[in-house]
Amino acid sequence: MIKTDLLVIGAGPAGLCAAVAAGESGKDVLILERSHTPGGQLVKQTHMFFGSEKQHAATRGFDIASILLDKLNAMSNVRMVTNATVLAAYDDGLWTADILGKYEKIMPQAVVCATGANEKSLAFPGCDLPGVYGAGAVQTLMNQYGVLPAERAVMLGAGNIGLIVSYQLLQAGVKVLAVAEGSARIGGYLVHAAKLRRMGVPIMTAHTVKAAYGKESLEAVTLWALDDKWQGIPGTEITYRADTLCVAVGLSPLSELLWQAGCKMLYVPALGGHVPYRDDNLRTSLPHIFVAGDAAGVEEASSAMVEGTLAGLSAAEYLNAAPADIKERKNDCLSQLAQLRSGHVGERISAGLELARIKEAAGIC
Amino acid sequence: MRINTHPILEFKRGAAVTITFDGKPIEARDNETIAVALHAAGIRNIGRSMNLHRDRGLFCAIGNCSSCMMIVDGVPNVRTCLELCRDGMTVETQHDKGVLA
Amino acid sequence: MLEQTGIPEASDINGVFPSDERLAKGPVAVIECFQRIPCNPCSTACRRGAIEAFDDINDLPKVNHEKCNGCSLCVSRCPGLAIMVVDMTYAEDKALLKLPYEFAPLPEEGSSVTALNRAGEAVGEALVVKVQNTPALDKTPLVSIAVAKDLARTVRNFRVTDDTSAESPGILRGDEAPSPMVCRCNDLDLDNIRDLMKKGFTSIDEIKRVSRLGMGPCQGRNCIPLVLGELSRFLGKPVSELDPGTYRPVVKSVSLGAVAEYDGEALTE
Amino acid sequence: MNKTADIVIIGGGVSGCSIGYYLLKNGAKNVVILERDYLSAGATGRCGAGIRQQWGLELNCRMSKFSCEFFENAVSELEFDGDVEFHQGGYLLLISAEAELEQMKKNIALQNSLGIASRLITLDEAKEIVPYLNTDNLLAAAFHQKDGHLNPFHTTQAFAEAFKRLGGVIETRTAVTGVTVSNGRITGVETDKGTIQTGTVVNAAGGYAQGIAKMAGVELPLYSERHNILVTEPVEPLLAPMVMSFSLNLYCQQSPHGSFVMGRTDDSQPRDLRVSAYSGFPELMSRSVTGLMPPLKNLRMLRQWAGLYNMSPDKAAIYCEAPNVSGFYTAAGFSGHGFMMAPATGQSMTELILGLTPTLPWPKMGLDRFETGELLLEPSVV
Repeated sequence: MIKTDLLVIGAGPAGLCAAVAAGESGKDVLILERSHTPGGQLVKQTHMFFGSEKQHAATRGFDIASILLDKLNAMSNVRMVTNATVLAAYDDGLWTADILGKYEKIMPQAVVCATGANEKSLAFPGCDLPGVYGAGAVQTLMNQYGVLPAERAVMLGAGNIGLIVSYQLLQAGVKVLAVAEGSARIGGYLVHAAKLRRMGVPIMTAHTVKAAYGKESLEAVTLWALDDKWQGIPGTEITYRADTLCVAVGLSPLSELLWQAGCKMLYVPALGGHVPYRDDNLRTSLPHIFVAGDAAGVEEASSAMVEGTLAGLSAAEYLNAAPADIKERKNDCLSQLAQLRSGHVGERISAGLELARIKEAAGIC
Repeated sequence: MRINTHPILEFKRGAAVTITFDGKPIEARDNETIAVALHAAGIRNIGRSMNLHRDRGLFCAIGNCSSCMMIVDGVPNVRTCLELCRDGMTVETQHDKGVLA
Repeated sequence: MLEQTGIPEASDINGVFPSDERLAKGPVAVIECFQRIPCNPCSTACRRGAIEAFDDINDLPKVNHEKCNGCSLCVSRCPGLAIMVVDMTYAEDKALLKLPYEFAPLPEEGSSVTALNRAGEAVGEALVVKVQNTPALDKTPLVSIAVAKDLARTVRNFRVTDDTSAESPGILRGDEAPSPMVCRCNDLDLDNIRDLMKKGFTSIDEIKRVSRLGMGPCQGRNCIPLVLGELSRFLGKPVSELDPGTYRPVVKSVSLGAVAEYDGEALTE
Repeated sequence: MNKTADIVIIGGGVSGCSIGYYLLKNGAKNVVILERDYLSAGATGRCGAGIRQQWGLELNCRMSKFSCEFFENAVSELEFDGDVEFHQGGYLLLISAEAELEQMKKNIALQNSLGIASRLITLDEAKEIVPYLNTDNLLAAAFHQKDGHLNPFHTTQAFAEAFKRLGGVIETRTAVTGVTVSNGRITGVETDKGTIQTGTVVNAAGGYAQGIAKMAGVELPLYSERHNILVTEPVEPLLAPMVMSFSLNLYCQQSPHGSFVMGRTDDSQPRDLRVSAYSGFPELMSRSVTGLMPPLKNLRMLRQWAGLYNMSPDKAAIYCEAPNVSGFYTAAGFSGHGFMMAPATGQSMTELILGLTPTLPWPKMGLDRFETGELLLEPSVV
């Protein structure tokens, strides 16, 4: 049995920031990461981040991961273990984990759940053929391991992930034949779209995949246009000779552990799926469990980092180890988040977050 | 195929190891997963589905799905997107639900 | 339209280009940022205050073209690679475009490349005048290319290699489309799921129990959201009103051997 | 929803659906099953779904033999358009103490006299059935080939579809909120979707049977206990029988799908209707089962859950009409064996309610036994 003041689940942008913020309080922090490398999706991001200086804007994702890890490694009270998957949360307050192949039980005083998100699937004929990947999988292959998926790719989804991974495919030397987006408008940042478009990659809005074909692995992809009821229009089919099809149709929060722990949950489309109710301090309906990053609602990594810091501070406060300037620091986080969410993409997220917010007066706790 | 030149990234390749895939030796690195090493060798069809025996390949790459399960050193249902390569490791395509030794 | 194609309209470009008078005075930054997003490194990068400080992090950059001297410090700081420097005074008939370029290989100085417009189409020749790739640029090299002056508002990219045989996608005929696979763990396709719904299994838990959907090693992460969507359409109810089923331990499969070896309640740390 | 019914069955588990089927088959009319969630949502859908005929009490042997023979023909009898996945790989009961061996010898003699072909086998014979069985702490085993296990959802579904085909009505997602009694007689059932007038209520609410009885003012000597269970990833066939050990308090089977399903009795478990997963279960279960069958060490656990055993004082079922409320019938207290007894439960309750000549020993299984002291103490239970 492992006893710790704070258990942070996930060493992505939110978890690392939470561990750093809480670690400054001097409390024992254990951060468990299921992958064999820390940093979460940050290590696969080759592009410079948006946001402002406080969120490391204009620094590349993998460099941000190094900065955060350096901070974390400098703290003797913060222990990080990779190859460590938290397996379950039980109603007696125990959590179990597979740590380096060993089954362990953990009794934490507080928990920050920063488990991130899962890529959404899309069901279409041939969607299970080898060569059809989640876009994140291709990012892992190329940017973490330096291996190409294959040679000729079609991307499904023109949200930020679809656009960024398409660009990264080009950078790695893969030909990107087309980006298809079901909705009538590009969902990701237009600057991402523009830099892809000027490389000659067509972005086809109101288009989706009709089917993927291949004998043993993907050989061809047929796209078709969608009408305003999202139905395919016969006669508009275009078939590409492609060996790679990336699915980037959104993320859903990885919230299984929060369900198991007994947090009150709700479904918010704008946040990607089921998320926990939380107050302004990112405390869930259970007083000792906090949430940050995509697990709290899918957003950009910049917001995840700020949320991580806020959740880490809140957890320290819960553990009676709040820094003297906690009020200022929390307010700073809140104002950063307000800024990051004030753009046109942010409006939808803000509305979604409002649904999931525990209003103290309403007494959802 | 491995990426040799990249405009942004430098790859820290691990030590060279050899794994065996369905009897054939495959060059791999000790800091990459089995599925990655197979991709680098151009092998993308790495399994069969349980009931319909449909071809399966890497899909999520981070242990969220069940698309990359193979027999590793005799143990079935190993997620090859998570398991790192070790020298001398035996990797086999799994054509059934898996046979426990 | 930019939001549909990713290609800015000529009017968009003209709207952010400086006046002809300013262009005639020398190099100047052009920022093609047409969307309010939370991002401000351009304004903090400029040491001359030529990019006005943002009130709101989502502000569109406003370049004071009179203060801007085209130093290009902001170009490699823009995460969206939306900035270039235009110098219409470079030569009698040539403009110099300083572009961010994040691809390998970088062009050779003095070589000739194909100039591309904002749709990636070849529009002419360009001469590579200068390639900067200092550590300060942090892997966003700046490539200065000389193009015909009348192309200064058209060219925004270039191609080093002479590749890209145009794709000729064909129309697919007589396609046999298998039912889409929904559950990879247990081989359940969309027809299977729809049949079950028609039979009256109209909740995730029921479908799970009768078909083993979501009960394989992926723990339902991939299939349950898909089936929630199907149920929502079938029942005419939003997903928020549907029960996603119970999330049971464990989130990742673990061998009985490893669990069996758990050494009791001994405190490891 | 129907405003009236001749008979209302509370509980859409395998027992309720079986009772409904047998009632209609024997001439009852206008029968409604009420289920607060969906069919099999309670203990039925959470159980190990084994069936054995190796019991120490004659009546248990007879009830389970009836049930087993029913299951063998369930698909055709119920005209089910599917498979109940009845796998008759036998029950291998492991014996690890002398007293247990003596008891088992008596049981087998009894079983054989009732036409159940169980037999005592040596450890070598046991290893022919499960070659990798660790026999270190074992003396012998008992085996009966015709025992086995089923798919509990499909089995319940088969009963439910047959019940509907015979004119029965099933209301799922309908919670009973009250049972009305007037002058000592049942008059109706209140639900969150309205009231049904009826003179007959059958309480087949499994773990919640005591609560339902209370609504009618009936006290039953029952309590519910949390039992844990886990399932593994599927693998190719490896284990034919249901393996059971009374000394280790465990059972373990491999379903035709390939996954292993295993459970273990643990006296520390709460009796407050909680069905949350227990943190201590995985290691206790894994230790016992891998000790007994070492190759399972490489098998991965996928999920754990819990369900309610509805326990009676002597761990045998209660089939009765309430002494103080006429028209209020109960089939409960199965103490972990409700699934396997379901066909017998349907037949027994039908005979009880419709006043038919008993063909099964249910008359001995009433409430009065707790007053007369004629308890049905079954020696062989997990």
